[in-house]
Amino acid sequence: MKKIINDPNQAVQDMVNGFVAAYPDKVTLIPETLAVVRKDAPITGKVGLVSGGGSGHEPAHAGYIGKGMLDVAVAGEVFTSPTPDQVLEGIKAVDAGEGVFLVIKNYTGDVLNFEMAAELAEAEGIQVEKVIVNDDVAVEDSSFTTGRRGIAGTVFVHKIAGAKAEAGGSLSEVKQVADKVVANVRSMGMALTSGTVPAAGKPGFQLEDNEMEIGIGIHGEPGIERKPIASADTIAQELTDRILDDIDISNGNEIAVLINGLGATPEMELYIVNQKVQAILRDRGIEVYRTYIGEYMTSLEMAGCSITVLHLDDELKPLLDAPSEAPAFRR
Amino acid sequence: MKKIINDPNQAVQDMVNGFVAAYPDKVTLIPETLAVVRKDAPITGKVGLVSGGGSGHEPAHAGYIGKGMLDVAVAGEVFTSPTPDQVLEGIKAVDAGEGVFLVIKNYTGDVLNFEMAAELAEAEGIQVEKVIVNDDVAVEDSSFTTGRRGIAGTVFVHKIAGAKAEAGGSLSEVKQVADKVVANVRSMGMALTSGTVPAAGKPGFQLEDNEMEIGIGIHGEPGIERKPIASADTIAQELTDRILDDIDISNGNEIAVLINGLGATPEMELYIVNQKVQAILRDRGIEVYRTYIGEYMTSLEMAGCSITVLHLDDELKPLLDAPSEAPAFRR
Amino acid sequence: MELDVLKTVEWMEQTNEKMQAKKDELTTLDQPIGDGDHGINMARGFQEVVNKLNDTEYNEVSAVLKDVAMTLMSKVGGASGPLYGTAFLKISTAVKGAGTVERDLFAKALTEAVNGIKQRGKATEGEKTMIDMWSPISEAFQQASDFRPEDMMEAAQAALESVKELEATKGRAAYFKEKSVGHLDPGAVSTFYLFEALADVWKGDN
Amino acid sequence: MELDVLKTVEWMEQTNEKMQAKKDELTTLDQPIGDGDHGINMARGFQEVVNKLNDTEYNEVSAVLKDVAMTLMSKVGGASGPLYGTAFLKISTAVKGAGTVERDLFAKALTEAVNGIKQRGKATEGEKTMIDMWSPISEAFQQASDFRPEDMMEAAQAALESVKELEATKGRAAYFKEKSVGHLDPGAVSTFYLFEALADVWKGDN
Ligand SMILES: Nc1ncnc2c1ncn2[C@@H]1O[C@H](COP(=O)(O)OP(=O)(O)O)[C@@H](O)[C@H]1O
Ligand SMILES: Nc1ncnc2c1ncn2[C@@H]1O[C@H](COP(=O)(O)OP(=O)(O)O)[C@@H](O)[C@H]1O
Ligand SMILES: [Mg+2]
Ligand SMILES: [Mg+2]
Ligand SMILES: [Mg+2]
Ligand SMILES: [Mg+2]
Repeated sequence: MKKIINDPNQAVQDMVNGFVAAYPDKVTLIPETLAVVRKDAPITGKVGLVSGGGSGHEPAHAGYIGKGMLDVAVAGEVFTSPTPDQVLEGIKAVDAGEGVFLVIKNYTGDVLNFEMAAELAEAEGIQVEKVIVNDDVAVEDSSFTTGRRGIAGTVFVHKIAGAKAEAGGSLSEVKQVADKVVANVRSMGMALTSGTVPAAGKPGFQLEDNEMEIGIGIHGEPGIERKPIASADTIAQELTDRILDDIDISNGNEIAVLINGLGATPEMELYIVNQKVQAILRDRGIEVYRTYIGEYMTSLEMAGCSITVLHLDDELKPLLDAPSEAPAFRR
Repeated sequence: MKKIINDPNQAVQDMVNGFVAAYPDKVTLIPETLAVVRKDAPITGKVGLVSGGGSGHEPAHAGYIGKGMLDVAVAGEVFTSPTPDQVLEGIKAVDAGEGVFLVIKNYTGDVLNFEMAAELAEAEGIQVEKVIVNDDVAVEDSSFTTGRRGIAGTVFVHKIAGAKAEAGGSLSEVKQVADKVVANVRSMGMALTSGTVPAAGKPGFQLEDNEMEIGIGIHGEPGIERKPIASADTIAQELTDRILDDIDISNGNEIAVLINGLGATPEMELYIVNQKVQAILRDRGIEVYRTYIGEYMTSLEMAGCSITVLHLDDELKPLLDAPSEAPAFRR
Repeated sequence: MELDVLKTVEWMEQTNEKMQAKKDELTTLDQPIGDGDHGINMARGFQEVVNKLNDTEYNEVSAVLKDVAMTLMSKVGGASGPLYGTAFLKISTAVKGAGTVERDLFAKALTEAVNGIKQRGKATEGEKTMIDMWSPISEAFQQASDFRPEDMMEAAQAALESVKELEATKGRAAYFKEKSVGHLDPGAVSTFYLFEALADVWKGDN
Repeated sequence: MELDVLKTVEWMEQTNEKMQAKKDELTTLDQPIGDGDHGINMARGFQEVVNKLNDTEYNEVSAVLKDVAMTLMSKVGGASGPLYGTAFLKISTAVKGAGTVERDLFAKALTEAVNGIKQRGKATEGEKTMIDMWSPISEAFQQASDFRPEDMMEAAQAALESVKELEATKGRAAYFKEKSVGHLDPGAVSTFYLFEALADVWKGDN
């Protein structure tokens, strides 16, 4: 394991400290937690927006804190959901009486811990609503299973729910628009290598030099299919097809596209993937309203990428374009 | 070599196409070149700002195109300066009669090709000025040698010269402020692994599992010292000390800091480095006006980071903070 | 079986020792069908439990177990934190007021624990989770009144064999569907160690 | 030595063959003290040169060499592109008007080429660059009138030995200072192959 860290067991604490030290006039740490919060929170008249989850996905989640996006991001250990007491502190720090909205990615750990925090907050008289993001089409969706994972599409939920809250939307309005994003966003990823959890010291999985893994998650979980490395065009085609097979987007519809790097992939490669993705969309007559390329939701130093498609409408477009001061998503 | 590409010899062309496809309303490709240009160039009354160099440093250089930063970025093959004819096309595309300013990183190849382009442009009656960025303190500075390399500090030159040009600064005013940035910016980097040039197929250098290299450049050039991996704190201390030994910044002075990832380093590690850098600066009484963390000037999928310090004054601060629509440096 | 405050603390100490020793094994089990942190989570959690117990005076088994529950809940995170936390909270509530916990009471408490985990995680038996270790051990406890630690471990061992053959439908392992068959479930294995530690303490009884 | 249009084209074709064959070697030489692209640059450049020459009719050696210069200048980039380009441009200018280029004229042209490279790159002999191959070969040409291809290659071989021992002060290799000693300079080696190709064409003279 080659990492620029101090003690592996202190990596998350060091990271959170380093993040706050970068933007000391904008954010602060809630004492005795790993929760980073906007300095001006709670903001009178505004619904509080809470996200978080395991660490290792940087710039998620603290990078999305700022005017127009999140109010607080609660970090857990690497790939481990934060605990209910920490999430509760985050909720309390941003509640201005208008209620608090939780963005949760669909993993058992995240759901359990955030829901317990929500129950505790409600017991203290705070109104809480939530959305569970499940955009990963690689995973089968069924009410009898855990269901689909939440991956890079979560960034669009942060952006759009954040814009709605910043614009003074009520708790139920924020929930409504967040639900709409979740209903209209799909993603799928692939990897060439896996990252290494600092405290584990060895990679989540091993691939041969000529292998890639399709349908990986963002926690070093192996994917659904292992096969020989294909060209960027083939990869782009496979992921985009799987996404478009899963959502009804037709000729003339408008979408936003996110080509997301998983941590170790040069941006060059993301642009190469984008070339093909845009060609596929053009061929299908789908209008691309906005394209985002870069590292938005990573998995430590995993080499690979994910593609996210968000079906837009006249409500979502201005919210996507609304100003944001979050360091990882400036508009 | 594990890369998401098509033909290694087409990687740069595919990348440039994919970049333009991401921002079709903002940028376009100059026909038969690898030069990406602002769609609204040449801009009446504005000095044209040109940068570029070998590819493999993404988001540099095209990511810095946009209102408030560059007008055109000319890409060469991976780690290879673009040719004079391509740079000339870039210059011609952005000259609005106010002259054109070139930001060149100090490598023999870049200097030769850009200077030849400048001569050709002047022969066509275009006024050209330039700055040569040489911020890398790892390299000895002497008038008898090639001199120091230009690395991540170049981003500050783009930002500040870009803001000056956007504000209507004359060619000589743009040059003056760019020279000031170069005089006041210092950087140094280190790596845990080296990247692989697609057409070469093997990494620039090999490090053992317990080794790191201090003082690397951004082209896979090995560094000046190879030694056992140290902690993030030790690394931050060494790089920051070397930088501060080289520039006169004292108690109470204000600076901007850039913690730059070289391609494969998780942002988590950059924050961990930042924690220590900020502590060192605090101890020295140096005021940090702005901190930037992320991938700004990379070296393919190199794992490692560089630290850049820019000594600010009342002229530079507002230019650093001026609006920018460049996708890789939004303000 | 007679769990008093001292023995309960000893149970947790022995559990912690096992979790530290098995940290890498549990993490490795969590890599092919999970995210490779279960050993780290358990080692961190039970170390905090032991720290907490060593810092506190207790008069009642229930109080010890409540602190175990709260510590796991607030120090582990992930899926296993709330689930283990819920289990211990249920046991703590069930044994409230008892100076020493006898087998019958403990058997009743275990039923509560299993129900708590099921409810919290919206899962049931046969989904290749820790439930497939908690539940058969709990069932074994309900049977014979001359139940011995060896019997418990026999049930645990049998559960270990069968959990391997299940296909996961809950937790991260569910993403691998039929590929999860043939792998052990890390949460079931950490539960195995928890009860192995109990068996060791219990054997020291007489 | 008698370079006419045909032989000049042949020289470039043979150079290209060598650059393709030596691409990996030149790139590998550029890794320890450079950025690992010199072979790629040379292979790309001379392939384009050959494409250009095959597409064009020429009446004069000078015209061939001018196209070589312009192609290298516009297709290579890096440090080597403008330097090789300048060298060929100087040779082209020096041989302008000559139907066939004899040894004396070529020797004069080489002097111009060396000066051109030096001026362009602000470097001189002994700085561990391609100059340390161009310059000794050019000097050798100036000496004896019965100069043969074997003599040229002897000078080239000697230059190859001595360039290794130099410390770089120009180009990327300069960043490695004393560490550059013991390594061959990739640009000097590609220049070696350029003249080796010339020797092969020249030997076919008689
Ligand atoms: N819904 C569930 N019900 C019961 N146990 C579960 C459930 N989901 C996961 N588990 C258990 O949790 C274990 C994983 O724990 P851990 O790795 O610490 O958390 P995470 O999955 O969040 O990384 C699994 O091996 C399984 O036994
Ligand atoms: N200033 C200079 N003068 C003469 N030759 C130089 C100079 N700088 C570099 N070179 C030559 O160029 C070669 C490197 O070429 P190449 O790798 O293609 O370009 P780059 O260094 O831009 O990657 C060196 O080996 C050296 O021979
Ligand atoms: Mg986990
Ligand atoms: Mg180069
Ligand atoms: Mg896990
Ligand atoms: Mg080179």
